[in-house]
Amino acid sequence: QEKKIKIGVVYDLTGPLAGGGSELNYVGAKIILDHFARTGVEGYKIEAVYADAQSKPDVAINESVRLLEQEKVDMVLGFFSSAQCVPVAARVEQLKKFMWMTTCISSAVFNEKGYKYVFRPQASGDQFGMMTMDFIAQNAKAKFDKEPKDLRVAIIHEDGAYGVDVSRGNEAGAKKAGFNVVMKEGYSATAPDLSALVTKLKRAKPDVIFHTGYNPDITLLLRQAREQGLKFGALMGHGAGYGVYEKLKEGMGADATYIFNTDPISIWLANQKTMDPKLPPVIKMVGEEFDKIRPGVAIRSAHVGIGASNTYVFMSDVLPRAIKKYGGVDPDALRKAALDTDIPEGGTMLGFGVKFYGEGTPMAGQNERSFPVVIQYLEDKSHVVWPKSQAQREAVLPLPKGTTYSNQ
Amino acid sequence: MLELRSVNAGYGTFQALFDVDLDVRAGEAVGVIGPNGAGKTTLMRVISGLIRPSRGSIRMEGVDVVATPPHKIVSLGIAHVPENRRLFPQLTVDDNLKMGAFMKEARGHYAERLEVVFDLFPRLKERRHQMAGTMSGGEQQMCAIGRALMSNPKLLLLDEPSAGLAPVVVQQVFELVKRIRARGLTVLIVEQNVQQVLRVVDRAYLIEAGTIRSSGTSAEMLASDTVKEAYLGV
Amino acid sequence: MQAFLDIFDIYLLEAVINGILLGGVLALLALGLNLIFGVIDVTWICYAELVMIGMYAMYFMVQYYGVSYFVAAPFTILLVALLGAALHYLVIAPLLTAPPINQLLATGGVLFVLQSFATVAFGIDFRNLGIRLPVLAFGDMNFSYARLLSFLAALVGMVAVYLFMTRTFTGTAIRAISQDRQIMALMGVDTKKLYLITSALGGALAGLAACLLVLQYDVHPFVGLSFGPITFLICVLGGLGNFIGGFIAAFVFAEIISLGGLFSDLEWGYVLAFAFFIVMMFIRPAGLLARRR
Amino acid sequence: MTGQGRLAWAVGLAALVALPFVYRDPYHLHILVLILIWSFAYTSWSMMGRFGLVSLGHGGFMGIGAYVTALLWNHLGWSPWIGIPISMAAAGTLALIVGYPCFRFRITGHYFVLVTLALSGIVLQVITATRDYTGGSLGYTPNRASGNKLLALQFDDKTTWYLIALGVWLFGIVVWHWVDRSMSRYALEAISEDEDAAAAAGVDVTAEKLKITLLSALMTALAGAIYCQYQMFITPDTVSGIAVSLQMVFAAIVGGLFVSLGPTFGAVITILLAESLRIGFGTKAVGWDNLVYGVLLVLFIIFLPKGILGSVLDRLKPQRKVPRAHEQEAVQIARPGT
Amino acid sequence: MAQEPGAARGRAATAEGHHLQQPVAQHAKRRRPLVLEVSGLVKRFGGFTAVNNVSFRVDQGEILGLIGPNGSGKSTIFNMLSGTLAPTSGSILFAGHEIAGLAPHRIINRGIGRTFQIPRPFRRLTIFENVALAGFYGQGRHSRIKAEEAAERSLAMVGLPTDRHASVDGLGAAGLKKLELAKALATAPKLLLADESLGGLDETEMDQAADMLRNIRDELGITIIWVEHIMGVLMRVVDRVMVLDHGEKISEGLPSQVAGDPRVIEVYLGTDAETTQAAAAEARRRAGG
Ligand SMILES: Nc1ncnc2c1ncn2[C@@H]1O[C@H](COP(=O)(O)OP(=O)(O)OP(=O)(O)O)[C@@H](O)[C@H]1O
Ligand SMILES: Nc1ncnc2c1ncn2[C@@H]1O[C@H](COP(=O)(O)OP(=O)(O)OP(=O)(O)O)[C@@H](O)[C@H]1O
Ligand SMILES: [Mg+2]
Ligand SMILES: [Mg+2]
Repeated sequence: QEKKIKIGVVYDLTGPLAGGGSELNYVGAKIILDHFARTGVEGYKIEAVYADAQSKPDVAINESVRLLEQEKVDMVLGFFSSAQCVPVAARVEQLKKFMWMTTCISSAVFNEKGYKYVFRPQASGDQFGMMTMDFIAQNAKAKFDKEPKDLRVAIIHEDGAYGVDVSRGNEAGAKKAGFNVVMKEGYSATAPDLSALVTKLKRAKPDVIFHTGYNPDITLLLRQAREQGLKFGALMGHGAGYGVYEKLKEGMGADATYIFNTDPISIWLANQKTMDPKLPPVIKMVGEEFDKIRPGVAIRSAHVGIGASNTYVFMSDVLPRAIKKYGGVDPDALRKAALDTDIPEGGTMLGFGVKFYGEGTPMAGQNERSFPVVIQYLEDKSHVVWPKSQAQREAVLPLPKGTTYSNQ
Repeated sequence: MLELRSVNAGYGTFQALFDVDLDVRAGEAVGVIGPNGAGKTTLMRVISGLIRPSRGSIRMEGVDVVATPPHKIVSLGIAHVPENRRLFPQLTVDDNLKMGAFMKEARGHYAERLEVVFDLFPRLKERRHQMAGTMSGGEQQMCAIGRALMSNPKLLLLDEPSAGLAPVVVQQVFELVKRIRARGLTVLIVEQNVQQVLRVVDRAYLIEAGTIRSSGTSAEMLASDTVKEAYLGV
Repeated sequence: MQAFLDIFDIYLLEAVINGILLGGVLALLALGLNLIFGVIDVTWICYAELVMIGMYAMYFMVQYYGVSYFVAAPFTILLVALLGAALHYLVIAPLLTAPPINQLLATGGVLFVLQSFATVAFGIDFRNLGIRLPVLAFGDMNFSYARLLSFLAALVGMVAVYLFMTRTFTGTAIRAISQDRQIMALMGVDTKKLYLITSALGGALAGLAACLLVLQYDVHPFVGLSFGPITFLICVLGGLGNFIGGFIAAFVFAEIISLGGLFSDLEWGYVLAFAFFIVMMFIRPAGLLARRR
Repeated sequence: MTGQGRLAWAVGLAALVALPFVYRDPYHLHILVLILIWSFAYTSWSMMGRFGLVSLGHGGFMGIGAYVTALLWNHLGWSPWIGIPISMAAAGTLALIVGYPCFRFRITGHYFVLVTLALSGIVLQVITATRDYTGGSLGYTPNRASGNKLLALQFDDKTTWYLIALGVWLFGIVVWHWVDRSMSRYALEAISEDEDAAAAAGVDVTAEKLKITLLSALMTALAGAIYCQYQMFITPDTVSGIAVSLQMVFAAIVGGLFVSLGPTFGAVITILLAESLRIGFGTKAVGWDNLVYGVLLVLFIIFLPKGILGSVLDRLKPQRKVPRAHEQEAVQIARPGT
Repeated sequence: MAQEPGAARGRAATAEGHHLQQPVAQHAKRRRPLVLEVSGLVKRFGGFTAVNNVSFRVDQGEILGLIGPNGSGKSTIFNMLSGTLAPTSGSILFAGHEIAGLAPHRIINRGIGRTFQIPRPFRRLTIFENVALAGFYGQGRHSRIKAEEAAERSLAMVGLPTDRHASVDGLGAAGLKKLELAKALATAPKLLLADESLGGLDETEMDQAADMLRNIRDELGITIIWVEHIMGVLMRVVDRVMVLDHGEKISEGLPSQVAGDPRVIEVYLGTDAETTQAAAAEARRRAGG
């Protein structure tokens, strides 16, 4: 019998999350999977079975169960939304199957759950929130000329898993930095009107707004903010909708400039000098494949890289080890291989390294070496501005005088 | 004016009219009498196009009614006051009357016709802004007749116009029939109230179980044994 | 006391005004639905999805083919009007004699179809017209032109539809048709034609709403979900078929959403609006403006 | 029920009970469990729906059933055995609070549909807004039981769940038949046609409507709670809100509202159709599955207005003694142009 | 009549379902107890007064004719007596109890049955179910078996088939009127409100229906208020007539008296007065003879 590994891949190809980035994740993962399908891994054929979770958790559950029990896949991979990861991870663990999440960044997925078969190389949401706060904290004095306690920050977020998680990180970070949190509020991503939120923001007069949202709500918020004359010093976005510059640009035109975004670094921006030399050609390949699928995109979305890089880690590192060292692709072999992972910083296309928290720790299964970066959109390009180690240029902070939202 | 030849009609598989022949000449008032369920209402419906005959021909002043689409039949000059009034209950009396003048030809004379109708039924003028559905049974009947008159018809089909009306009003309605005729309008009237109807019409048909049993002038009908036996139960 | 003063500031006024402007948007949406749902008593659950299709039409004409906004708008209105007529012809007409719930469900199926059609045809991306109208500023308060425009359109549309419905023969016939369809022929009304006219008119109003909404919102296949339910509630709150009532109800709703959102989380604004709706239903079952019996 | 009918039921039931012991494919069992739970929910809805009480508030009742049970378990440690009755009571209370004025003030037809629509909107928004307790749109997971599985009503084993779901479903069918044979059915049919006339026959319209609403809400809440215990995960969108309500109405109508197995049939059809279309089209033709699904639903409703099962049964015995409810179109007096 | 109408538990006897079988004593014509006493009844619709300060009484076992021009408020009075509408003001004492403003089902349970001017059958139920429903709920939901018995009796009484499967759709105008009556009878009323029970019937059927009403009174001892425009028949049957105009009572008395009242002739009877008087006279002759 021929040796093969069958991988169930679940992302959202329809529904609101699809446009929020899930579909781009899917594209990235698929490019890598197709790449390995051509070569095979250690004599194993790679067969991927794709499924659409339709942006609905119950569909994600059904599809995962179907892939595992009907299609008899050896493992599931993918997942964009934490609202799906939470229940699916529980199911998979219960079935003692292997799960590799490429995205799903909510810390709630792992927190104290004690999973054995569930792994996530991606940074968790609260890390995103902490990262932006850290960035402002380090720059408050220099750029805003304010003591931390005088710096007014507002935290707003869509109330899905992702937004809530990031906002928790924001809040923790703000507390650590000693900022004056003047407002913290969630809202539903499908709300037809955010003007009340904008009015509240106006009243709160924040220096920095930390926002987590998906696409229609970001444009709606910023459009209504412009229309209602909301002014601030800086806008910190956190992945998801903020990761898709095309859409920001389309909705806001020139006002999209100077916006910050925290995300795993886009693989095309990552510092290739400090990177494992094996990787740049892969990045190039992903880029070329992506351009074939989506010609004419100005900034290749970071989401593609997330899907690609995190899938690549599994295919190039974990899977070969499972086959060679643990003799196969059964869940236990994969699990042991995953636990052995030890990739140093610079060892992935996203720049960070990979090592999983071990069993018995609160975040077992989470990558302890991952981190996002802060980028800023300037002249239709994204530039890494934080952390220092990855920074490509100095951040423009606060918003220059004369720009639409500037409170100068 | 109106000419029915071996008309057959019914509902679904149920046949209600069998080979009905009937003539109405211009300026005439013709009555149709018969027991419950005889097919009188069906006869009226088939003339005004609410149901189509399965066989037979209907001509109005030479025009083939069967070939005319239902909503064009009014334009031939046929107005139908249906059984149980069938007003638009949530529209005001005014709007109900307006609907009566919907036809292109009638719209121009809307104000005139309204005068005529209010003249006939002052009660309607008093209540012109009331919802038709909340009016008393008799008021509704007036409104239904008024609505039919709005289209300035040549032939008026009245299906049990006296049902539910107070005796004075019943007399008024029959007066009205006379008056309408005086203006040259032709009337075909279905009634339970045989004695009374035979006093106002020129001729009458007796219909039973979907077929015309007999016909004749009112005097003949009043004297007729068939009518007495079949209808008056004497 | 202090807390009370705190909320009684310029921002409150701004929220009130924003409420009014949002009300304009909602009123515009409610207008066509009120015609279809309230007057001829046919339920188009997928009404907001027609608006969505209209928004896509605007997007493609303006963004893709570079047609000017003012040229594209009439085309969109026409297109959605045709869509409305087609919806009637294909889905409603066969169900006219069926219980109303079946119409509701069939159009619910159409909602599905339109959403997934948009997904298949236009993809899941959010699209933005990229037209950004200027802002009117009064001191600390700002008003969006896009919303002022919707407001005006809603006002003009409401008056026009109201006059049409009450003053013309066709308007009266439209109001009559749901009450006794069979008898319409006796009035010389071609019911088929009348239904088509009304459906096209309802569609045209949806198209008009689309033209103005696209200035404020991104288009995506699910945009209808944000507006659909609330538009229905507005029609009912105003009294089905009552255009003035619907107009006012839209503002009442918008104010509740806007002010509720100012004082608490945004959701509570909606909870409040929905609860208000239920309570009003009990107090004035026939709509805001109905005379008490 | 005829002797033959009884026999058919008995054989059918025996087969259903035996099924998981013979056929063990977990995914198929999973789908079956879902079908049974949703069938029960749809049956509960149809108890009202068949009498013209078209409620879009059932998403709310289901949400309350699911969330109250889960919240009590997680926050207070109350076993679902206590939590489920409490959640049902909560849904029932809400049904009474909204139903009483509705029925008292004669809110019927479209108006009733929309009042109940607002109700499920409220429940959805409240669950979302109280995100500190309910997890908001992130969804909510009942804690895994550390101790007694039975006490926690948590089972890993699909067969157990299948049998539980089967039991609950059967309960729903039995209640349906019980209502169908009661005098209340006459009253409700009468009410659905003409409230004034029903009242003039002595029927306490408000009370009769409230009774059936309460019953229906209680059962729907139970369905929500069972769904939550089985899936061990709920989000506002999967157990509450307008979409869920619409889904119930859809399935019940597609299956056939006026026969006891109609809603069940509707669940089978809609769930299998959705699953197989999604699997069939897969990721190759994104969005097409829903397109086809929508088109099929529209076609079903236009061409089989009595629902699939209703139409089939009609075909089988053309001479039914009484035309019931909406089956009988209003006597068509005339159809212009035909 | 075994039950004293003034008794607090006025419904008890009828609730037992024996009521229909107890023939009333024919001789108890004088000093009959009062069943209904209406005083100062008013109903306004917005600014319009449909019923204006109407008072009247109805004795046990009599048939009261209620006539008046169209829109004079007859159906509105019926609606208030049966609870379909709440009076704006005024009192309605039924068997000694105030019932103004009570819910319809409560009033029916106390013993007032009504028919509708335009028949309102439940088309989704069979004929039998229609009547059994009224029997069950109209008699306080006691026993299904008794309700079905009452249904059978009522159907037989009005001359409709007692076949359990017959559909309402098979009924013509006359049949529907009979069904209305059967439904009202099945609720075992003490007072029956009959609204234009003859509309749409032919003359033979009218006479039959009138006889039926009289039988109902004679055999079951049910008091009746009857609204009808067909004077010839009405006047032959009723004991007493009350005339309304513009919501006000303008005349009341024996049929012959009323038929001779100039005001009644003017607003209501017109030239029909002669026929009416003749009918009333004949009725008196028959009764007297
Ligand atoms: N809509 C309908 N569907 C089926 N059968 C009908 C319908 N309308 C009438 N019928 C039947 O057709 C026959 C003739 O009815 P029609 O109404 O014409 O009688 P009619 O002479 O007007 O009686 P009435 O004096 O009671 O008004 C009757 O047997 C009746 O039952
Ligand atoms: N809901 C209502 N709103 C306004 N006016 C009403 C309402 N209901 C009845 N009316 C009016 O009250 C008056 C009395 O009506 P009612 O039905 O009692 O008359 P009626 O004596 O039964 O007449 P008929 O003999 O014609 O049946 C009528 O003028 C009617 O228009
Ligand atoms: Mg007739
Ligand atoms: Mg009356």
